[in-house]
Amino acid sequence: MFDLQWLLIAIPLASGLGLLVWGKEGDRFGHLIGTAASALSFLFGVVLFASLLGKDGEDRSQSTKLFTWIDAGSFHVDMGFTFDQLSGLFVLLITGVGTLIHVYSIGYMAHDERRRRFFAFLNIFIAAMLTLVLASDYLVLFLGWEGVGLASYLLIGFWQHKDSAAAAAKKAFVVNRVGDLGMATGIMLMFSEFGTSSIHAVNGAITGASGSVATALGLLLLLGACGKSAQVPLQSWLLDAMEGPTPVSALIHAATMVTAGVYLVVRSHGIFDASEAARTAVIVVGLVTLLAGAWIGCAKDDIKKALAGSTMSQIGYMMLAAGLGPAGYAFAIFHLITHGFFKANMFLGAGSVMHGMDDDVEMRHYGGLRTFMPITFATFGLGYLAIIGVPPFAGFWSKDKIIEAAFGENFWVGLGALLGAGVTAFYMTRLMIMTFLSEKRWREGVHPHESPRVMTWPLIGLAVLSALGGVLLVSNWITEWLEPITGHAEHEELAVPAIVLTLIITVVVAIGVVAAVAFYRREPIAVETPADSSVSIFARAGRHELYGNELNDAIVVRPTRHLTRFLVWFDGKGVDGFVTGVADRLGDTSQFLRKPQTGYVRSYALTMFGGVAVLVLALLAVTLA
Amino acid sequence: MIATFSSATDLPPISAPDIEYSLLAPVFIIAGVAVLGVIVEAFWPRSSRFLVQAGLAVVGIVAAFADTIWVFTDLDKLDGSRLARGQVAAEGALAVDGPGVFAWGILLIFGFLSMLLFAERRLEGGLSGFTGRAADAPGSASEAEAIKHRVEHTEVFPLALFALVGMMLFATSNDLLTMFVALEVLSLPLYLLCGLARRRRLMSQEAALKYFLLGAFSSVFFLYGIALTYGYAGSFRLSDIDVAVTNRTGGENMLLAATALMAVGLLFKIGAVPFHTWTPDVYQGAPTPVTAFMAAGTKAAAFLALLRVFFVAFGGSSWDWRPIIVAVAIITMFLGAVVSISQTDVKRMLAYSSIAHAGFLLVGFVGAYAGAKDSSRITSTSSILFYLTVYGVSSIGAFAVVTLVRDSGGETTHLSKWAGLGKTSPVLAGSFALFMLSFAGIPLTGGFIGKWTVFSAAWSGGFWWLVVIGVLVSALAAYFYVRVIVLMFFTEPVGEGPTVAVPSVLTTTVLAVAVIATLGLGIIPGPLLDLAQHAGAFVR
Amino acid sequence: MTAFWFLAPIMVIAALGLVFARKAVHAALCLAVVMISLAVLYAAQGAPFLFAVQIIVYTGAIMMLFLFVLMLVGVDSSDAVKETIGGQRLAAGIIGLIFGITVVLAIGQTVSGAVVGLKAANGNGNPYGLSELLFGKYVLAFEFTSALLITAALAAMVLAHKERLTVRHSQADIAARRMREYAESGRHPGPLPAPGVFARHNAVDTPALLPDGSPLESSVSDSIVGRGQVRQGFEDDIDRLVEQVGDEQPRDESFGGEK
Amino acid sequence: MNEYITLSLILFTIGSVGVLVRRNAIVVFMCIELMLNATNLAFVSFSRQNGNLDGQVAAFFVMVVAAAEVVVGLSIIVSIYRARRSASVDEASLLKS
Amino acid sequence: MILSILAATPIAGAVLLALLPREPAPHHRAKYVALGVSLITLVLSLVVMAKFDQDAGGYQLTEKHEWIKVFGAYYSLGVNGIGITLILLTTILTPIVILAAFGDRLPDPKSTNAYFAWMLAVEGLAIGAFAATDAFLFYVLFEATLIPLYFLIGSFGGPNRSYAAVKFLIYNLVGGLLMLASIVGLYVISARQGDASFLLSDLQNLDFSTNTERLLFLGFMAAFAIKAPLWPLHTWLPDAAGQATPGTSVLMVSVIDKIGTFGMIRWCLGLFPGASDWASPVVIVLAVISILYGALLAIGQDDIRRLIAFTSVSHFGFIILGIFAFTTTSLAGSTLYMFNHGLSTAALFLVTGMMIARRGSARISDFGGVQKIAPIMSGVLLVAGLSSLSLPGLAPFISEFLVLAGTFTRSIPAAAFATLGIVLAALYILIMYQRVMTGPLKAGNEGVSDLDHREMASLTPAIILIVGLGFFPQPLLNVINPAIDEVISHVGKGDPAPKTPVQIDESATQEGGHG
Repeated sequence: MFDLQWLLIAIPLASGLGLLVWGKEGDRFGHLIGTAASALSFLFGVVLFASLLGKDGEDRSQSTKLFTWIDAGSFHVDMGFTFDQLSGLFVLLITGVGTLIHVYSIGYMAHDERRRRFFAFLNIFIAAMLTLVLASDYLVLFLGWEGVGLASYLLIGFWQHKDSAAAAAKKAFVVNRVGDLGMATGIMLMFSEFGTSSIHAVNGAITGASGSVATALGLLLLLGACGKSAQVPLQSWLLDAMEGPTPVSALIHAATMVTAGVYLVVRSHGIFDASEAARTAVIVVGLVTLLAGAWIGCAKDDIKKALAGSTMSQIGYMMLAAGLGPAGYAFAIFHLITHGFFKANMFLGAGSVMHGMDDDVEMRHYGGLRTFMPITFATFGLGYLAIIGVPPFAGFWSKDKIIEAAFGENFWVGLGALLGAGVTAFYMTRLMIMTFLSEKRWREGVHPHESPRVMTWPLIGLAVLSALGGVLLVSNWITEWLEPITGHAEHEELAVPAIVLTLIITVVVAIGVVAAVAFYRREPIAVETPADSSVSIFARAGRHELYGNELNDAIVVRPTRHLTRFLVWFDGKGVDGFVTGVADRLGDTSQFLRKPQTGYVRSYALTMFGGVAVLVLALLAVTLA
Repeated sequence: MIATFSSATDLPPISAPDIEYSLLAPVFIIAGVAVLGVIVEAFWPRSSRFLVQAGLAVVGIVAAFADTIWVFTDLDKLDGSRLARGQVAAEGALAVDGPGVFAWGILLIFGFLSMLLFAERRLEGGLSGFTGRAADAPGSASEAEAIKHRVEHTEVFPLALFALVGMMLFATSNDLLTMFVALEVLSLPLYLLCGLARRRRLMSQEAALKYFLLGAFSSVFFLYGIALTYGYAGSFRLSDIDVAVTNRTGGENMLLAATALMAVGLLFKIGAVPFHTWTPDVYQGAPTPVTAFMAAGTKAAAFLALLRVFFVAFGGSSWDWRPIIVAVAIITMFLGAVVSISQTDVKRMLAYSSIAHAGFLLVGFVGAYAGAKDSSRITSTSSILFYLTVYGVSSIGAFAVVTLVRDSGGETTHLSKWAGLGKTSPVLAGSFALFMLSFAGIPLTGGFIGKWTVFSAAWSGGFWWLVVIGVLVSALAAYFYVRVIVLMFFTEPVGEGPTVAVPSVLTTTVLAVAVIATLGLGIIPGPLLDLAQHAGAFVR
Repeated sequence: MTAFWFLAPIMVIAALGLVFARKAVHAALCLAVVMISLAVLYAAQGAPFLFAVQIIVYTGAIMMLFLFVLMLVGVDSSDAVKETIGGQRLAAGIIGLIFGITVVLAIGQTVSGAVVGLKAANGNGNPYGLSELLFGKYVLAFEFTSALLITAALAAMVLAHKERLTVRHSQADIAARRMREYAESGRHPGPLPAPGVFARHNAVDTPALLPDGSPLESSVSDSIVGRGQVRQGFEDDIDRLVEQVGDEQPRDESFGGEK
Repeated sequence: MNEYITLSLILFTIGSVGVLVRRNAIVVFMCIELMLNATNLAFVSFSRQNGNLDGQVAAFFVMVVAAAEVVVGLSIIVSIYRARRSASVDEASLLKS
Repeated sequence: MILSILAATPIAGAVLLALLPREPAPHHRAKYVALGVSLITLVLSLVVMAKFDQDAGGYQLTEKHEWIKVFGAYYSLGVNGIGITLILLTTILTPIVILAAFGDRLPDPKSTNAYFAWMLAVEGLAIGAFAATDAFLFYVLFEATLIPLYFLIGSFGGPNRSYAAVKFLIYNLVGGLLMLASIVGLYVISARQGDASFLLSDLQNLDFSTNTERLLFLGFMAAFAIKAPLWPLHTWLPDAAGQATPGTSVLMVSVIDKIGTFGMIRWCLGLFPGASDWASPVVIVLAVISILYGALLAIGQDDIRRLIAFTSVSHFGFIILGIFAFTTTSLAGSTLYMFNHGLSTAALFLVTGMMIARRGSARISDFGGVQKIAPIMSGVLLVAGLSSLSLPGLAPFISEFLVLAGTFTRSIPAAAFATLGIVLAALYILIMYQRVMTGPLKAGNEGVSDLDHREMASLTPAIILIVGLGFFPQPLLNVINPAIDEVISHVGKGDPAPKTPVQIDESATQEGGHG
């Protein structure tokens, strides 16, 4: 049966391509077919996962080779897939959350004339993402990796008529390409080092290679992961990506695609296990992003961007966890899954809010929506509780474990993670207050209303998952399940008992909540965004995404532009100018050499006579000399 | 023929010279037909004289050509250090050898094609392209009268035949005295023919004067070179000179000066820099059929003479003259190619192109690769023979096209008038383009194979760097050839554009032959190359 | 050798004269001097036949041809003082000097080997020796000089000879025609009156005056009338004359240079 | 012998300079004749030097050629004179560059 | 014999077209004749492909006749895996181009016959050049392709076409003539060592002195580097492509320029392995410069056609890099790249050509928001563009990755710098797409209609192949591999072995699934 795992990919792919080619006749059923394809894939995924559950520990990695993809020279890559504990979880997450979002989109995109194409792109995304997680070879993984990038590009820029959307899409793709640079170079390094890019083989053989190779590979893969998962320094695209339709933000830029970097690190655990330096780099990146994302989340008034900042931050947690090595891999994946539930939930909730608010994303225009959108409020609230880590909701379990593991690694790392938890509580509370709880601030003519059922059912489903996601940790199921892949880690003894740490975390979270309440309930929230000059320097920096774009501009974009301009000039005047210059000089020479042809026969004779003299002299001179 | 006589003083009788008539028949046929033409000129009625003269010339050339083929196939094979065929004939005056007879063949072909152009009468309303009465001042009343009476100079045919016989002699002369006489035999009629254009007569006369004065000037240098050679070697016979040169009997300076001065005369005829100055003016001013004849024929004959003198007589001192000739070749190629870029007159442009081609030919010449006994490698001689054939046919074709592009004032040779020719008459423009491409040395044309052969001869002679210079210059030269194509095909015509006269079967034949030969020698050059290789080396 | 040292300076001076003489005729005479001197040198060097040919053919025929053409072209023609091409003379002089010095130094002083002399070659007499070569070794060249001569003849014919295109009328024909015309149209059979004979000006551009004082148009050459060069300004004289005579004569309105 | 050759060379050089500086076509042509004569002197001298008559034959041929050349040349000059009323070689400069 | 027929068919078609009388207005006959001939050629090429034994290696379907005995030149044809791949590319692209060119508005409407005749001539000559196994024959055909292209650019291009045509011709002629010098040298050396022969197999047995080999190599390389075009010899390409019709550009960039890179493999590596090795550091540096330089310049272009031309400069850089890295992987990648680049550039040129024809301008800044009114066109442009930026899943990715991976084993810096090209590629394609297709509809673009059926029919095969070969390149690679192995073994530089080789555990990857 596992031989048929390619069907997981093939079903949405076929559906997506078919919908694209189908043409206008498909508009009526397109969304249904798309949703059905996703659901079918999910069902098949469940079946496969179930049968995996029924197997022994050793048999739980099921590989299949579909065909030889590339066999050229000494380079050999099979189009092969592996369904194992890790990818199984991902399959369920992707197809499960994906299907819910498909359903949601039926409603959300109902009035878009290009809905069929939207579903086609979603299906292609599902297929690519599944390729990414099922791949048994880094190059196949790269295929999926770029495939999700493409889908992301298409979906961010789905509303192409908006310049901002098109620009954001391009930016996302290009920044991702920078990450891909690392990924591609990493694969080349594998090939030159090991002669193969099979994930299994590389991770198995890494111990035999020199440490610098492992470090190099780790850093290169980390670069790739940074691009895809919007980690510092390649984080700038994610906030812009919110230009895409909200279901896209939920599925791609919250639940699944952006977590691919974490998946990559966990999948390449062999490499990271072999290099302390690479792991440290991962931790640093994760920690920095964690704090940066939280910071940005505090300052943004755009609900989707605030959530995006939060996403950055949460992925920072996952990265941090992944960087901790065997001690953290499982928790990274655990947090990834719970985050997938509650963040998708909240994004969809935000979409529902926007749906009711005529696509307004400015939280300062919201307020008091809880009465108008009760279901959205309720589900969003569950997500909220989950993300800030209120027991017993999903986020509590996963984040707690990560902070714990971080303290196990290094006190300062743990402290950073702890601080992040507090800030998370602050900005999420702020978001809740500004959106649902405070006085209403919307303008005339806006009639907030609850979304249709096709949109609220997925919200409810995800809310339930957000609330109950913690069950995966029951009796450490998730760690044990993943242990064959991530390896076993001895539990490190902390300076304080785990329960004390949990309490501390809870207290910090509470402080964050209280601070937000104190800050935003004290006085009414201004409808107009305060000018940059009137807010604190921290808020200003957060609004400007910590000046990441400006930094990119200064370091990369503008120099490139200047270089390009210079090269265009150089090509015209220098390279081509040399050629045309030679041609011009020849023309001048030609004109010059015409001159002696005066038409006077005597001057011709003079030339001849001169020639005679030269010839005679030369012959005599050359020979006699 | 020359009767022995015994005089009162008891001088020994002079024995009659031994002349191989059968071997020399082609030369005698042409000479005979030329003389016959003069007689016809005197006695045949004016009304049909033109046709008779033209027919006589063509028939004579065809007959001579047929005989040439027979002579060529019948040449004795000589066993020497390298393959050679033929023998020294006419008391040692002529060397009827492979290259020489091959040259006869191509000269006769050039002559044949040129005679067809000479005989073309469709273009000037039933009159030939030559002036009706050269003695009339241009623009005078008597000139108008001559036109009214439709008189024509039919002497051009015998004159051209004399020039042709001069060329044939020049190509096969085995002693310097005969070579000098042949040089004059070929030059004098051409001086004259240059001045006989029907249109733009002032220019034509000017061309004749320039050609004559400069030609005489150069031939004096040639002559002094002969004198010095004689002083050095004591003989005019090339083989005797060779012996003297090889033995180095002293008087080095005299030999070197002689070499230089002889080179002057020969380089003048082939139009090499710095003895090229006459070429553009004369090519432009002369009647176009004459230009065609001159461009193809003179160059071929002069090159054969150059090869013969320098390979046979001065072969022993080749290390002395080769550096100088290399310099001349480079300058010639370069100047010809560069100056033609800025030309605005088709005929002048073709003249500069002919200078550039002289340079390429000299590249093959300085290789001085004479071949080895058991190798079929291209030699300098065979490469030049092939190149001359291709160049000659193509340039006759090109000049034939020039005769057809006209406006009210006759041929319109200003390049700007040629704009858009490809649109109005694609066939004509296409064939001209083909000749241009052949000149540029684009593959699948004869010009390419020609370039290839001369370059390979140069490389065989050790001048690989000259080959590199050569190819770079040919790229340069290609520039102006493609410019003409641009003009004809890619440019909109100015005003009404040129009119293209409908030629008679004569010019059409010339064009067809030239096109077929240019293409054919590009695609299947094998047979002609084999012939050229078969010709072997010069006999001594 | 005496002859040489005597003649050589003369020849060089004459040659220089060829270069520097203003008048073409002087140049021609200088050349003749060189040629005749050369003939002597030929004789001195064992070439009696060439001596004769040089005098007879070269000096006698070729030089005369030159002079003849000079006369034809205008014997007085001389080069303008001003040089049209800038630097031509200077350059010619310099190159000439370089060339001359080079060859004189390189060749003129290095002719080596004993002089064999022509005793043996002229054993049977110089003409015999020459003819032996001419009709032996060089017979082909000799034969083909005929082509040169024919070409020369053709050249002269083509370039200088104007073939008559209309029938030539004999004197009798002309006389008969004139009388016929006189009979038919009354055209005067005799020659036209000469211009200016009876006028105060007897130049060709002044019409003759009839006895009645009126000018006779036909006395002026057609070409002068055509060029509008008929002498004017004498009408006033006639008017004055008429006034003086006091005789009213109708004037020919159509007369005048503007005609 | 050297002196004859030297004389010949001097005459030859003077002739060639004459060709360059004279403008009357006929005089230019006469200068060429001077050069021919100089050459003939060389032929005759070398003939004596070498002890064979080939040089004299050459001189003879040169005379014949010169005769023919003169006829042709003068005809051309005359015909140009007819058209332009000038025998200056500088006037004939329509064809250039 | 089949190869001769294959090459002769389009030539015969060209002659036929030239002889057909010119027609008034719609000129359908010439178009259909041309299309028919090109389709027949395609079928013939498939027959050739079928006859070709993939596993046998070496030159197959050979034929040999003496041509010019004195030169030792033979009419000698034969294909190996590389040659047949490129022949296939030629025969596939020509019908596509001809079909797409049905709608081209020519400066002189009477010249339709000539337009298509020249195209067929290009096809025939290109096939000949790819099949020639005699250096002289190759050279002749290589140079002869200049003429039809010269006329195609000069007669049928934009307003500045004659400048572009002359530049194209002279530039290429300079290279070609330098190669001629080398050809002459080969002859002389060959004749010195026995009977002259230009047969590839004979030439490979010649003994060269080191310097001679290097000089001869430089002559060949000059021609190919200009043709390919390698920085800094590239400036003719943007001008030519900027003026030519889209069909001409495709034939020029996708087919004829491939003769350059093809020539490097067959002739430079084949005849002068030592010299190629000697020159490889410099060539690799130039190739890397080409990659980055071409990409950066493409970013800076406002003319779409010039942009595509510069992307090609960049891509040719990859191809050349792969060739001179001397590994089986990179060389196979380069060969595949030639095929893939041909397809993707063809699609790009053709679809932008249709766009430009509708808009009447090639300036990117004149476009905007076209996606809204021409979604299919925009989709095709996107796919073509993505293939140009080597998106995985599309054909060029595989070849580009093979080139880079192969190069990496030979020179890490070269591969690293070259990899930067993939970021720049994303920039130039996406910036162009963004400015042309997205955003609000810009004034002046209202007349840009979507693709019609004919145009779709012409583009579909290219798109299908681009996508299909992205997932299933193996059929082509199977053909290419044996030839590549021969080339590399001839060069004598084996692949660098992996430092920590992994025994690929077949059972782990393959059998595990059946457990």
